[in-house]
Amino acid sequence: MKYVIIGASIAAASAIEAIRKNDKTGSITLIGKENDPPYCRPLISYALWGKTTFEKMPYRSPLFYKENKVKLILGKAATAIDKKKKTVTLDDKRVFSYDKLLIATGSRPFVPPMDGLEKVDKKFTFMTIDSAKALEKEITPQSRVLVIGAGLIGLKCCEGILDKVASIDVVDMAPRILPSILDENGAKRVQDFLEDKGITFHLGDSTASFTKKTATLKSGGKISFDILVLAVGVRANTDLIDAIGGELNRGIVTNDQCQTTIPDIYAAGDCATSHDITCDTERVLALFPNANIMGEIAGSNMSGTEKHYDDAIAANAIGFFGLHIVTAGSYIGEKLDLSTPTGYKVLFTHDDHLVGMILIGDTIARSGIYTNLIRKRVSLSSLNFALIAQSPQLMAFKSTDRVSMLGERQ
Amino acid sequence: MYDSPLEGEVRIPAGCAITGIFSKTGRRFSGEQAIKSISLMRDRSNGLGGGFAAYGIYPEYKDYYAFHLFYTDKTAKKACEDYLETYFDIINLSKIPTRKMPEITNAPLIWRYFLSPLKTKLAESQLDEAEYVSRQVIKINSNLPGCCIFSSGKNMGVFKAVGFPEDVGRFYRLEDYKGYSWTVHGRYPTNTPGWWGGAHPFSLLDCSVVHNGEISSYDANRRFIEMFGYKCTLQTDTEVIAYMIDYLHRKQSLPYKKVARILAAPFWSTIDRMDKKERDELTYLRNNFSSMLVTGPFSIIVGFNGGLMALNDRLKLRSLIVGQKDDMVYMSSEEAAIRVIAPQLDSITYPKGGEPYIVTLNREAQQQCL
Amino acid sequence: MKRVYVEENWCLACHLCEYWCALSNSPLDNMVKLKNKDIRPRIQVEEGKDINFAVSCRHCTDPICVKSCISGALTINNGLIQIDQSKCVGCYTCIMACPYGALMPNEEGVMQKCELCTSNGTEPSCVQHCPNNAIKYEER
Amino acid sequence: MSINYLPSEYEVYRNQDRCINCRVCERQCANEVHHYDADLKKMISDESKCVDCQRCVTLCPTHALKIEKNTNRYKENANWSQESITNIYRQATTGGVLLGSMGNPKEYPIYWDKLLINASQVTNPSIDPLREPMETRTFLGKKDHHIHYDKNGEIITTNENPQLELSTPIMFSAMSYGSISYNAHKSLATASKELGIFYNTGEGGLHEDFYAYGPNTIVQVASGRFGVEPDYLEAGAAVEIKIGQGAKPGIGGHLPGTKITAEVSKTRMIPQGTDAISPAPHHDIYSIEDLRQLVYMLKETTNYKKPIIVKIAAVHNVGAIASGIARCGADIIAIDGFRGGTGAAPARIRDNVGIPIELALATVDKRLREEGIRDNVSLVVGGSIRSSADVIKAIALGADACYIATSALIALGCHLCRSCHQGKCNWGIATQRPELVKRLNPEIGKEHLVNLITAWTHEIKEMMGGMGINSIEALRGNRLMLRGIGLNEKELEILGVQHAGE
Repeated sequence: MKYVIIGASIAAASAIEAIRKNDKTGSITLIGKENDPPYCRPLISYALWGKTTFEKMPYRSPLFYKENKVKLILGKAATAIDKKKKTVTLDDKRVFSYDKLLIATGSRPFVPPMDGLEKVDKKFTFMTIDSAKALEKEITPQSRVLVIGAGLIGLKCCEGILDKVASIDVVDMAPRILPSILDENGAKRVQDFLEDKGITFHLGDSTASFTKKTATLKSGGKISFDILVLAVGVRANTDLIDAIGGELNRGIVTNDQCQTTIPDIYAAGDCATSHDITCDTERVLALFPNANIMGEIAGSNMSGTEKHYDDAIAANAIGFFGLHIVTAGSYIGEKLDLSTPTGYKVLFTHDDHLVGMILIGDTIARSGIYTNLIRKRVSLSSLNFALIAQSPQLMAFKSTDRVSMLGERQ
Repeated sequence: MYDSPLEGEVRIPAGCAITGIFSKTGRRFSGEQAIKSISLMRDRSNGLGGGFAAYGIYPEYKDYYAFHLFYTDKTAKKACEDYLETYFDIINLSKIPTRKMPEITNAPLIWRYFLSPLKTKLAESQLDEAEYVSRQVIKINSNLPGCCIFSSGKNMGVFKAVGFPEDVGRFYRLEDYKGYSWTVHGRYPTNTPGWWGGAHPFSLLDCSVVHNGEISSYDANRRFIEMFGYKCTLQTDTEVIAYMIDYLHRKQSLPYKKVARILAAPFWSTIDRMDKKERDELTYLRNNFSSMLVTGPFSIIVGFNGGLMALNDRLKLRSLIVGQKDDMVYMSSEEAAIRVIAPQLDSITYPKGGEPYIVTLNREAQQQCL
Repeated sequence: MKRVYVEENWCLACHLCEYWCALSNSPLDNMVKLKNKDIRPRIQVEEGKDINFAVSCRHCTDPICVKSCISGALTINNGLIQIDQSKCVGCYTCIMACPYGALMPNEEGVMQKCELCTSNGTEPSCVQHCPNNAIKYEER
Repeated sequence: MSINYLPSEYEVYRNQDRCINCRVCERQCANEVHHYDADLKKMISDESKCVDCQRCVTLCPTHALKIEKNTNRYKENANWSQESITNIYRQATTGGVLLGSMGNPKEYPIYWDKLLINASQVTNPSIDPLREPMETRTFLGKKDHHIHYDKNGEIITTNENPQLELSTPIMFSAMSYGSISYNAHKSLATASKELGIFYNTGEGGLHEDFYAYGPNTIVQVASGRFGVEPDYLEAGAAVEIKIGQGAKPGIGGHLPGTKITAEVSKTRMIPQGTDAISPAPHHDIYSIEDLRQLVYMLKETTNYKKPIIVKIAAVHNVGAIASGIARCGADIIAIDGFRGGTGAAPARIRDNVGIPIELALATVDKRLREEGIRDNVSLVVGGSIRSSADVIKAIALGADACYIATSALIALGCHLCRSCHQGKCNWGIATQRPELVKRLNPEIGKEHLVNLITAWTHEIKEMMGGMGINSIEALRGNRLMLRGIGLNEKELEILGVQHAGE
């Protein structure tokens, strides 16, 4: 059996583990565009912030690839797939044939066309180790940094560099920060906190044009900067599948076994869609755990053990300067605000299920208990919701359920 | 007459030597062999007591009870004889012949009576003859001062005294008596007033016991057996063992073999492993007669009309050997004490703890001797 | 694999397990030295009206915390889920993921969890010191 | 605080250097002695509520606690002890009867401690229990006086009367479900089963969960008749008629309604929350003839398959009473000495009525032997048997077996604070409050009871071996194995033992 994986990503790593559980002998080839073996992209901001180092970052030790007999081809991009011949061609013209192919190409920064952007020489995206290293090299205590995009990437970047630079301005078209995970009030809390830390926000606004060191806003205001970080958004890397007619929907469409619409080709991670049970829709869940799980599902299905991904949800934990945010699911249905001065907390329930939550600050403790309610679609009438709503706790479950959860004597 | 207290007023732990000699064919022989055997074990005695029991020695009076009595003085004798007269028909009475010798001193008056219960008195007592006689014996021994009936069986007799057993034998001229069964006891009291009545064998009716050992269950056994009309006046192991044997054999009509299974009962662990029938029986006996279990070291030879039984405590904490030669069976504390009278034995056995060795007269012999 | 289980009928909510956990996972050699410290035990008692029980890591066979760990600090080694605190970046994704709420940050904001006292070389301290055998360490 | 103020009986000493405010004392004290004071930022105590049950001391992880008797003293008075004065204050304020629990705590002679055990030297050997079998199996019940033979001359081996077989001569005596907790009962039941001995329901009936342990259960019929019905009698291995109890001879029982929970009421067959009052006498027993009738009524209901035990308190005329009972068909007589425990009794009665079990036992055993009827019954004695040595001495005096209750409760955690009647037992024993009951895990309870009896049995074997006795029946009534120490002629005479040195 010949397995080929395109994209040295987390999904790739977990796929390799899953494949090797079933198939000890088949050949595994891992092709990666970057020069680094799989690592977790969200770590790059922590590296800049000093919570970890680029050395510690690789997701698996070199030994892992040796032990699992994986052929690593790094720094080379796959340029084409021949679905008939079942081959993959690299930019160096090398051709690899596969029996099972996994696309784990992730996503890339999306930079919209902006007037005069080409005049800016010190501009960076913030996604890969390389981009982070490049940025790190340029910033000085005098640098005035302008970040376009108040999303996860942009703000994590801010956290990473704030104490290394003179100032940070953040511009976003959206009226609030972290629009993808926070509601208005939540966003306000975080924004206030970040402003206290010294970050300046320009929201509901966007850059009309650039000169070398100045950005002019639609609102008319001007922001002078030394370094520009572009963190507007990301796009899934779907070209390879697109080229051979695979179905797309902002990402590569996959079923619950991570199969694409093309035989023997699987997709996992940020480049692929999965079925979000909280809103019953196919969507790209560009999140670390999701990539990890999809990789595993794909890997086992590729190597002959049928596995289904039937509890996909969006679930995210992120923090800025020690202020922690946990969010999950969809913000639909009935909204329950249980916030306190020290902690923000809203729960979303929809026909007897918890479908979404936003927790900020000290309300996040044991929040996995909530996440589990969402992921496992636990019927709220089967437990004491009033109690569990106050704080996540197992006490709220029926004794029998709890006993089996905590492991009853066989 | 005695400055130290009488036997029975204090309890006396003792060591001892015992021998038993028996002819299965009922051949009657003198006491010399018994004397010879016991004298070899002189260092097991200390001169403070010795005695013999002989069976088949009074063939001419075998239908009468032969009472052997010690009297401290004439008044005691007078009182006792008056008493006997009122309950028994005395057909013969005489001094028991003895030999004057320096080794034996302080002899009391020693008399022998052949008698049978007065029919009228027996009838009004509503008791069987044996019970009637045994009660009278116990009554006299416990109530009449200065009297001691130390032998009360039919066609048998006990001879005992303070002294070394071989001397006691000669003192009583045992060479003149002929019996088919002899037991002898040499005593080693560790502290004693050494009273004649306290010497062994101890007997009631025809059941006599010689014993070597010191039992730890004494008071449990005594307090139990005394519920049934016995009175342990001597406070000796031998006495209480004799009473228990009498009770179980005569009153509960248990054969000697089963009597032994009560006195030296098998361990529960052994009983639990037995087949149901035996297990049920032994469980029943151990439970119902639990207070008759004898613990602590003992080896006894029980004499009775027509047989002998040798028995060890269940741990066999005392030596006891049985040898056979032709129709003769020898039992003794020491093998040497058997070899000295029967050098060539057909067989020799060492009875296991708690397992009785019983020998009885063969059929023809029973006709002539009993 | 032997795991820690709680018998809720016998848990008295005395909270001694928490103190012994805190002590055993600290460099301290005597309970008295916990005086004036706010303890951060890896086992936590939930107290109800007439039901109490202590919760610590279940050491799931298919642990979602490990799958969610972005730094690779959480690993599963023959059933035992361990954390390499030097790798942890404190992103709290494991807190978001654990269905039992069995992970929590230590004083430095680095994650900690029950590792069955494997580092202390004895039976789990909470089990040893439960006064009512409400916490068991056994195969199930 | 008016003149009613009584100084607290105890003082709680908390070593603040050691206290880490873990609050385990606060959580574990049902009397609410301890609490954390947020202002002072430390634990403080309200000593007036302390009963000295030692629960907090035991659980404190830093051993910061110590309970001591309050040293505050009224003026020295050899006649008017502080206790007598305090009790008068109490009664003057309440007008009520003083209640107490567990056994008589007063300084009466303890004869067990004035009896010494014999050992073999030279003339007969001691026996090594590690190398030789050492037997403690005991049968209780009326013995057959005459062996019967079938027509083949075989012994008929079925006893005329039912027997109880014990692996060791110790049983757990009557403690009712209600006076003690479900978990305490479960501990006793499971331990008895494992040990091959018996426990006793007391007058509380038998909880349905425990019918499974029937073969190791003695079911009691007391004056209140609580829980008595055919199934109940059928379930037990033996039936005990309770006439009296050592802790409160001559009076009945009173279990407050607060302890009659749903389960207890179901088991006792009385309404929930109502006081359970057992009358002083059985209203169908006003004479020995009546007792005989009840005995035979119970034998009839149980087809003569269960031994009938009659339990009495040790009182002045106990010898004659026992003789009467032995002749009225009872298989076993249980005698309870005045140091026996109770869940609640008027303190004056507990402390002043009845006699020591040692004297009662000696008298009864002697009397029954004099009458030649000792074997008509087995004798079981209780009333503070505190150790294996007490058991040995009781058996040597003439008992067949011993009943223990206080010792068993202590094994379960009881610290003898003697506050059972308050129903707030911090050890989960003498209480029905669920949160307290669960403090006694029957797994641990059973283990401790089994350990205790096993340990005692080992010691009994050791002492028997020392006496050269290798089966317990050879010790029964074997008073030569005992000597008195520091006893007067009369006491020695009653106990039927010689003085040490004789």
